[in-house]
Amino acid sequence: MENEIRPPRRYKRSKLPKLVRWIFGLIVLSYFFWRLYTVFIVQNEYTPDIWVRLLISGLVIGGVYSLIAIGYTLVYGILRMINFAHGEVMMIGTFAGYFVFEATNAIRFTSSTGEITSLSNAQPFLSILLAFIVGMTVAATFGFLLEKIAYRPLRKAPRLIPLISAIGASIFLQNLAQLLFSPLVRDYKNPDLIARGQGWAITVAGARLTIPYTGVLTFSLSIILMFALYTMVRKSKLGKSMRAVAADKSTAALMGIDVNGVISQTFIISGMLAGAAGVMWGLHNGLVYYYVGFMPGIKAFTSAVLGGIGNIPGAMLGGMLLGLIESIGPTALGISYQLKDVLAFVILIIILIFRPSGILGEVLSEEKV
Amino acid sequence: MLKVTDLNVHYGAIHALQGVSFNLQEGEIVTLIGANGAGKSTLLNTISGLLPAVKGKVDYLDEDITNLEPQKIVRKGIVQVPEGRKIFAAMTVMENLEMGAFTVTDKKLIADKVEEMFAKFPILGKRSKQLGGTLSGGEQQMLAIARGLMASPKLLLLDEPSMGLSPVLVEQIFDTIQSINNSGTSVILVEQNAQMALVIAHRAYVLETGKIVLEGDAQEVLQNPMVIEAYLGVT
Amino acid sequence: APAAVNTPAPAEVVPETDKVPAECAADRYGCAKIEPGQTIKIGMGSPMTGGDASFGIDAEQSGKIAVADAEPLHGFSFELVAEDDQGAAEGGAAVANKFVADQTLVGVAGHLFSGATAAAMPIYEAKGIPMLSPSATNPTLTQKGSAVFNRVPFTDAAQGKAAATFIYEELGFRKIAVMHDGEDYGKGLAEIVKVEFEALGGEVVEFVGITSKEADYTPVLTTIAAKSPELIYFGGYTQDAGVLANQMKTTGLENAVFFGCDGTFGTDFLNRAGANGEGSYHATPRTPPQTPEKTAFDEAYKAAYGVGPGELSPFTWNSYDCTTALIEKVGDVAVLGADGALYIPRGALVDAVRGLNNWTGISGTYTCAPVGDCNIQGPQFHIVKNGAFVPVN
Amino acid sequence: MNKNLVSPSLKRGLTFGIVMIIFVLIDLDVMVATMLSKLFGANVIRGSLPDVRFMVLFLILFGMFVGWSTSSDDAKPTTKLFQALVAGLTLGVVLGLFDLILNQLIVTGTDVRKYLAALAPESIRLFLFDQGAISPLLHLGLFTVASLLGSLMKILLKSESASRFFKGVKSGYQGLKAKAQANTPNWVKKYGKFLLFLLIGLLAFFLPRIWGSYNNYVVGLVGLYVILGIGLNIIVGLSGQLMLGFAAFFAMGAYSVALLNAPLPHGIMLGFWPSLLIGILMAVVAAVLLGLPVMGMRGDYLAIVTLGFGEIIRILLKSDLLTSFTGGPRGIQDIRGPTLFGQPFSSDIDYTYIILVVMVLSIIIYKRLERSRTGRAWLAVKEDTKVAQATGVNIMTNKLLALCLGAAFAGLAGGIFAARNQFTGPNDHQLMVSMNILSILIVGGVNSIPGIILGAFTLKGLPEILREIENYRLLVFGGLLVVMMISRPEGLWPATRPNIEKDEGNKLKEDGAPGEGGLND
Amino acid sequence: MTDPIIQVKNVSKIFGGLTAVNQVDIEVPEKYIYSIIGPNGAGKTTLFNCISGFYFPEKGEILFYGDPIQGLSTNLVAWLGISRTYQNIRLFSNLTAVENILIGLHPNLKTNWVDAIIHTKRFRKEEGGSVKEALRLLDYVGLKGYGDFLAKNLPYGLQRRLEIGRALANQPKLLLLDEPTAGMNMNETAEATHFIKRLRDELGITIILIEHDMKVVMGISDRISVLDYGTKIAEGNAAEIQANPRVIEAYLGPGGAALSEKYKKQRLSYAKSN
Ligand SMILES: Nc1ncnc2c1ncn2[C@@H]1O[C@H](COP(=O)(O)OP(=O)(O)OP(=O)(O)O)[C@@H](O)[C@H]1O
Ligand SMILES: Nc1ncnc2c1ncn2[C@@H]1O[C@H](COP(=O)(O)OP(=O)(O)OP(=O)(O)O)[C@@H](O)[C@H]1O
Ligand SMILES: [Mg+2]
Ligand SMILES: [Mg+2]
Repeated sequence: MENEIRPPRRYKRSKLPKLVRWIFGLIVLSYFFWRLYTVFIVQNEYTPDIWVRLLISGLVIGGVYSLIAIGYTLVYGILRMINFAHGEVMMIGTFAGYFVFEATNAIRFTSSTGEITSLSNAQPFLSILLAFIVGMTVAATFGFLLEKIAYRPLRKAPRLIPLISAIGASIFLQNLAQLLFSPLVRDYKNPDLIARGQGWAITVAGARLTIPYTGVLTFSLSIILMFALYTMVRKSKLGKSMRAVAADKSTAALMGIDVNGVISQTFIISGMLAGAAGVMWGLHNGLVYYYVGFMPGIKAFTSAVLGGIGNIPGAMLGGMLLGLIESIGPTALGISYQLKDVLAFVILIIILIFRPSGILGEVLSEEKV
Repeated sequence: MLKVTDLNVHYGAIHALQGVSFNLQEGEIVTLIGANGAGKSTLLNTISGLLPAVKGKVDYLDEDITNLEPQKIVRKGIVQVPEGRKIFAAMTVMENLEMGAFTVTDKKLIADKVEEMFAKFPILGKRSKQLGGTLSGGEQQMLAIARGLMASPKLLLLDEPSMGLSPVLVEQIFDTIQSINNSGTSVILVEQNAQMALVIAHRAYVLETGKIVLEGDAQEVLQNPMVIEAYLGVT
Repeated sequence: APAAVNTPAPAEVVPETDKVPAECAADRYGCAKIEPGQTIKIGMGSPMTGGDASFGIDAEQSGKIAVADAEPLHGFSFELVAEDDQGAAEGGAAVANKFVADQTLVGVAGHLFSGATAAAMPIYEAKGIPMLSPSATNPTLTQKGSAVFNRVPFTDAAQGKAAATFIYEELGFRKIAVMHDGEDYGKGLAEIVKVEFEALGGEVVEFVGITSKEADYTPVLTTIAAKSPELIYFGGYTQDAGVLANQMKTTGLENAVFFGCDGTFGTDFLNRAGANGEGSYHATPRTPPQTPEKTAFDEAYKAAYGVGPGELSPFTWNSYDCTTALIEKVGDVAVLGADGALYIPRGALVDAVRGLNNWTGISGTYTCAPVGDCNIQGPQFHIVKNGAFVPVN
Repeated sequence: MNKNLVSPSLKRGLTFGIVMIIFVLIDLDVMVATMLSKLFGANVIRGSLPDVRFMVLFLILFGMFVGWSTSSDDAKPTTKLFQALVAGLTLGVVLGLFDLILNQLIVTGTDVRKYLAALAPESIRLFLFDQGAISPLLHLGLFTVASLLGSLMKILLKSESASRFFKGVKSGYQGLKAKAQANTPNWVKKYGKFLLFLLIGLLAFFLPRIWGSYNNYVVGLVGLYVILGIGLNIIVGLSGQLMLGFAAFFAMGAYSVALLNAPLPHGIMLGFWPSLLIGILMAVVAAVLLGLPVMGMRGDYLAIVTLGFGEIIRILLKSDLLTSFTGGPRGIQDIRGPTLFGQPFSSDIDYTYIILVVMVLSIIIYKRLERSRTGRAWLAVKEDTKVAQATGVNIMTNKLLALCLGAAFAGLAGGIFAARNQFTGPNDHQLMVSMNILSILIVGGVNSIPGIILGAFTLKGLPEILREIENYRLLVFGGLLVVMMISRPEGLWPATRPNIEKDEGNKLKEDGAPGEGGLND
Repeated sequence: MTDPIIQVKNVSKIFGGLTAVNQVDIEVPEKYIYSIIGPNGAGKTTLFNCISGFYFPEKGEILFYGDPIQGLSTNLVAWLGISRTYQNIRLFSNLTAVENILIGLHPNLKTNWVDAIIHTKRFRKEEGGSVKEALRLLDYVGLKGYGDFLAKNLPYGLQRRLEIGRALANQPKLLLLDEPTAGMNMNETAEATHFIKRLRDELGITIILIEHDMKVVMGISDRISVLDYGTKIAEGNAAEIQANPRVIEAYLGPGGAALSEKYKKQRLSYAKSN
C-alpha cells in the first residue's frame, strides 16, 4: 500500500450547528419574553382570578396527561418501544367507566325519602369507585393482551417493527371500538354529586370562581395514583427487576428474573393508569367515543419525552407542565388558543435543545466506547 | 449432577450444537475448550435456558430441566456468568451485586455476601457507587463473577472469566474459582486460556464445530498432542 | 374553469339499434344502461373511518332508508353505494374514480366534506354524474361553474348574516365572542357572523377557534370570560356545543348566552348540556321541525339503527333528502328501453337535479340557484326552554 | 387423556369462541356471509341480508379452520382428531352460551344497539339461523363436526402420501426450471433483462390508456407513496433517524404547488413545473430549519420532535393565523395541472405517466445514492453513530443531508399529489399520513426498493381493494399490520446487502483480465 | 530516535472524583510499536479515548505531528490519520465486511452526493478504485472470501481482523489497538502478533497497543509504558519492564509474565492424586 507521508491535513472547527441551535433557541425565547411583556405589562387586561382558573384547568388536564405518560415511560423504559396503542388503552378505560355509569344509572329504586333515584346518585362514591375499578381492570387486561399478542412475538425484532405493530394495534382497536359502539360521541353520566359544571365557589382577588368537582377528583386521584406507583417501583422488587429487564433481558433472566412476567406486569400497570386516566377524562370532560384516546395519547407521549423518557418523575412533571403550557400558554403569550399544540411542541423542542434528554434526563445509560 | 444428552441447538439455519453429550459430577470443575465459534457459549446458554434445545435433554440432579425458563433454572441453583460481562451499565456496582442476589430474600444474607465479594475483589468495594457501565473492562469482569456468586450457586457456569484481565488478576481469578469449588460449588469453565483452565479442572471436554471431539481427565487432555497443537501453542 | 383531471369519457357506447331510446343519442353524456336484474345505484362519499366517521356512517344510514323508501322504477330498484372518502382529497378522488367506473351509478348524494368534494367534483363533471351534497358548505364549491355540483345546506352567507342580524336586532346584544371548531364548516360560518355583526355596529371581543372534540375548553372560555361578552356564537357541531355549554358554567361565563348554528341543533345537544343548555339559541332550515314525514323517518331510523337521527351528525335529514331527491329526479328522466333495460340520460339527470324547484323534503324546502346552491331561504332560530327547542322568529 | 393435549385445545376453542363473538358483535359475520354469497354469484343489494345458507357455510368454514389449526402438526391422526374435537366442542359451548343471550334479546325484543351498535335483530336472527332456542344446539353440533372435518382435512392433505405428492410436484417443477435455465439460448440470457424492462415499459405505456381512471388513480396513488417511501427510507432506513412527521414535507410540496398555482387565495398561477420545483425547495428549506436545531438529538427524541413538527405544520396550515395565506381548514381548490409543450398534460393518464416516470427516476437516484460514499456513510451512522464518526464520517452534515434529500422527495410527491387532486387541505397531511409512509417502509422492507413498492401497494393499494369490505377495512388493515409484523418482521421483501466481493470477482472474470480491468469504467 | 509522531503531554482525565488518567506523558516515535500495559482500570482505554477524540482531557496536550489535537471531534482525528480499534468489538454489524472497509475509506474519498446521483466520471472512477482498494485490504487482513458476510456473522477472531482492516482503510499514520488478542486462543494470538508486526514493517504504521497478554507485548514492543491508577509508573523496553519491581508488584505478579509456578505444581499434584 502506498502510504507515503500524506501532506498534513488542516482542520477547521465548525461551531455552526451549535450556534444555529442557540440562535434558534434564543430567538424563540426572546419572542416568548416579548409576548409575555406585551400581555402582562403592556396590555394587562386579565385579572388574577383568570390566571387561577387557567392554573386549575392546567393542573387537571396535566394530571391526566401524567398518568398516561407514565404508561409510555414504563413501557419505553423496559422495551425501548413507543407503545403507540397506549392511547387506545386509555380509550378502552374510558368506555369501561362509561358503561359502569350507564349501568348504575339504569338501576333505579325508591329511596327512603320516597324519591326515585338511581344507584349512581344514591351511592355516588360506590359507583365512582366501581367505575375506576372496572375501568382500570379492563384497560389493564387490554394492556396485557396487547403485549402478549402484538409485541411479545417481536421481542427480538429490530426496534421499528414493534412500533409498526403498535400502530397497527392502535388502528385495530380504534376501529374495533367504532364498530362495536358506533362512532357516536357519547356522554358520561356523572353522578349528580360531581355533575359537570358544578363546583366549589371560591373568591380570588374579589372575583368569584368555580373549582369543578370533577377537576378536584381528577387531580387528587392522579396525584395519589402516581405516588403510589412511584413508591412501588422504587421500593419493591418489581421496580428493581424492571430496571434489570430494561437493561438486558437475557442477563436479567440469568439473575433469576421472570422477564416475561415483569414485562406483562409493566403493561398491566401502565394499562391500569391509562384506564384510570380514561375514567377521569370521561368524568371531567364528558365525552367518550372511539377516538378519544388518540390526542391524549400523543400528548402523553410528548409529556414523557419532555420529562425525560424512561423516567417516572419525569413523566409526571412533563405531564403537568404540558397541561399548564396548554392552558396558560396561549393566554399568557397572547396567541390564538388554536395554536396551543404548536406552542406545546415548540416548547418541547426548545427544552430538548437545551436539555437533550428531557427535563429530568432519561434513566438510560450510554455505553462506553 | 448435570447430565447433557444429545443436545442439538440451531440459530436459524446454523446448526450450532450437533448432538453434544457430557456430564458433571458434584464438586467437579469441568472445562470446555474449543476454538472461537465452536459452540461453547451456546452450550452454556442452552443449559441456562436462554436458548431452546431442538433435541436432546438436560438433566440436573435427576430432574429434566430442558427448555425450562431461565429464571426457574437459576432458582434451582445454576448460575451463569455470561460471556462479555453483561454488566447492568446503568446500575451501580452495589446494585449489580444485589441483582445477582435477586432470588435471595434474606437481606442479612445479601449484606454478608456483598461483604464477602468486596473482600474477594477489593477494587469493587472502592467502586461500589460507580455505574457499572463506566468500569474498566477488567473491573467489569470481576463484577460479573462476583455477581454470579451472590446467589451462592450450586453449579456455576463461567464463560471466559479471564478475558481482558491483567496477568495478576488472571491467576487470582483461577485461584478464586478453585476456592469456590473447594467450598462445594461445581463449576463448568469455558476458557480460551486452556493451559490454566486445564490445570485447575478435574475433567475436560474439547468442542469443535458443535461436536465433542475429545473428553477425559484434565491431565490427559493437557498432554494430548492434538490439544497441545491446537490450543496450547507449540512452545 | 380548470382543466378537467380526467379524460372526458366518450359518450357511452350505445349500440345503434332502434331499441335504444332517442333521448340517449341526444344526451351530451349519453345514457346509463341498467340491465334487467341490475339496480340503479346512487353513490355516497363520506368519512366512515377516522375521527369523523360518525358523519359518514350517519349519512349512509339515512341514505339507506331513503333507498328503502323509494318505489322501484319500472321494476328496477335503487341501491345506495356508500364509500369511505375519509373526508380528505385523497379519498374523495379515489371514491369518485371508483364511482365513475360503475356504469350503473347515476348520481352521488355527497360528498360530505368540502375537501373530498373539491377533489371529486371534476371527476364527476367529466362523466356527467350529478352531485347533491348534504353538507359541503365551502362557498367556493358553487363558484366554479360546475354543472354537476349542488348542495342543500345553507350557504354560510345566508345563515351567518341572518344570525348576526338576529343577535344584533332581535336579541339586542352588542358585545359578543365568536368561536368555531376549526373545521371547514364551523369556521366559515363564524367568519361571516363576525363580519356581519361588526358591519351592524356590534363588537366582537374575541374570535377564536378550538380543536374539535378535544373536550376541555375551559382555558379558552376562561380567557374569553375576561372580556365579558354577552353572548358566545359558536360554529360547529353538537358534541362540542354541549361541552361548551357545560363548561361555560364554571369558567365565569354563567351569564353569557350560548348561540349555536344549525350544526348544534338536535336533541343531542339537549341531552349533553341538560340544564346548562337552557336559554341557548340554535338554527334550523326554515321549515316546521316536525312534519309527519319527518316523524316517520325518525321512527324508521331509530328502529333500524338503534340511535336517534341527529345524534351521529346533524346532517341525517339532509342526507335523506339528498338521496330521495336524486332518486326522484332519476325517475323523472329514466326511459324504459324496448330491450327491457332502463336508460337514464345522464345529461338530462344533471339538468334535472339542478332544476330542483320548491322541492320539500323532511329537512326543508329547496330550490336550486343556477350555481347549485339549493337552500336559499334564511334559517329559523330556536331557543331552548324547559328542555325543548322553541322557535323564536 | 393427557392434560397437555386438552388444555391447549380448550384454550384455542375459547379464543376462537371469543373471536367469533366479536365478529357477531361488530356484524362481521354477516359481512363475510354476504361476501360468500357474492362469491357464489348471488346479487346482494347493499343493506339487505344474505341467505342463511351462506351464514351456515361461513360458520362451517370457521369451524374447519379451528379444527385445522388446533390439530398439531406432529401428532398422530387420532390425537389430531381428539384435539379438534375438544376445540370444536369448546367453541360450540362458548357460542352456545352466547346464543342463549342473543336469543333472549330476540325473545324479549330488547334493543341493545344503543350500546352495541351493530347488533341488529335481523343480524342476530341470521346468525342463529332463525331457529330461536335450538340454535345453541345447532351451533354446538355444527362447530364440532366442522372442527373434526378441518382436522380430517389436515390429516389427509398433510399425510405422508400427500406430502410426497407435493414434494414430487415441487421437485418436478424445480427440475423443469433447471432444465429451462440450462436450455435458454444465450441471447435470452444476455438480453432477458432488457426485454423484461422493455415489456414493463410497454405495459406502463399502454395499460394506463386501457384500464380506466380508477386503476390509474390507484396506480398513481401507489406510485406517489413509493416516492414518499423512498424519501422516508433515506431518512429512516439509510441514515437511521426516526422521523414521524414526514407529512410536513409532503405538505410543503403540496401547498407550494397549490398556493403558486391556484386562482385562490393568491392567484399567482406560476405554472405547475416551476411551482413543483419551488415545492421541492420549500421542503428542503423546512428540513434544514427543522434539522439544524434538532440534529444532535438521539433516536426517540428526534421521533417526537419530528412528530411535533408535522403537527405544527398541519395546525398552522389550518389555523386562523394563516387562513388568509393558506386557505385555512378549507384548503385550496382548483389547482392547475401541468402542461407539456404548451399542451395541457393533466388527464388521469397523463398523471399516471408523470408519476411513473418520477417514480423510476426516484428509484434510480435512490439506488445511486445508496451505492455511494454518502450512502455508506449514512448506513454507518445508523449502525453505530459514535464509531461512524470515529471512522471519519461527519455526522451532522450527513444526517442533515439525508433529511434534506428525503424531504425533497416528499416535496416532489406532495406537489404532484396536490395538482392531481386539484385540491389540497390540512386533512391531507395528518399524522396518519406520516404513519402510513413509515409503515410502508417497514411492511415492505427497509432499504429495499421492491419492498417499498410492495409495501406501498399493500398499504395504499390494499385499502382501496379492501373497499369491498366497507367499514371493516381499517379494522382488517390494522390487524393485518400486526400479523404482518409478527409473521414477516423483516418486511415482505427484505433488503439484502450487495455482494460486492462476488460481483467484483465476476466482473474481473468476465473481462478476462484479473487485476486492473473493469475498474475504470 | 526519530521525530515523535504523537506526544501526550501531561494529560489528565477526571471522571467525577476519579482521576482515570493522571498527568501522563508519552512520546511515540514513528514506526514504533509502543505498548501500554497496566492493571485493569489503570486508564489505558481512557487514554486511547483521549487521543482519538472521544474524551476531552481536563489537562494537558496531545500533539500529532506537533499540532494539538485534543478536543477535536473524532471524525477530524480520524481524518488526520489516527485510526483505532475497540476493546469490545464495534463493527457495523449489519453491513458486509467489504462495506465496513469501504466506510473506513470514507475520509480518503472526495466525491459527494451530487456526483453519485449524476454518476459523474469522477464518481465512477473513485468508486471503482475504492472497491478495489477495499478488496485488497480484505485480502491483506486475511478475510478473502469473507467479503460478503455480514460483520455480525463472522467468527470472533475474524471480527477483530476486520476491525483492523477498517482502521487501515483510513491509511492511518497512527493505529491504536485496544486488546487485539482478547478472546483468542494461543495459536490465534501468535498469528495476530505476527500480523501486527507486519503492519509496522510493511506499511510503516506506528502502533500503540494495549494488551494483557505478555507474550504478545514482550514479543513485539519497541517500547512499553506501564500505567497504574492513571499514572505512568514505568517506561522502557521489554526487559526493563519485566525486571521492574513496581511493575511486577502492580501488574505482572510474582511469576513475571510467565505462568506462575503454583499452577505448575498443582498440575503435578493432580497427576499424583489420580
Ligand atoms: N445469535 C446468533 N445468531 C447466529 N449464529 C450464532 C449466534 N450466536 C452464535 N452463533 C454461531 O454459533 C456458533 C457457536 O457460537 P458460540 O458463541 O457458542 O461459540 P463459542 O464456542 O462460545 O466461541 P467463542 O470462543 O468465540 O466465544 C458460531 O458459529 C457462531 O457464529
Ligand atoms: N465514563 C466514565 N465515567 C466514570 N468512570 C470511568 C469512565 N470511564 C472509565 N472510568 C473509570 O476510569 C478507570 C479507567 O478505565 P479504563 O477503561 O481506561 O481502564 P483500562 O486501563 O482500559 O482497564 P482494562 O484493562 O480493564 O480495560 C476505571 O476505574 C473506570 O472505572
Ligand atoms: Mg463464547
Ligand atoms: Mg480497557
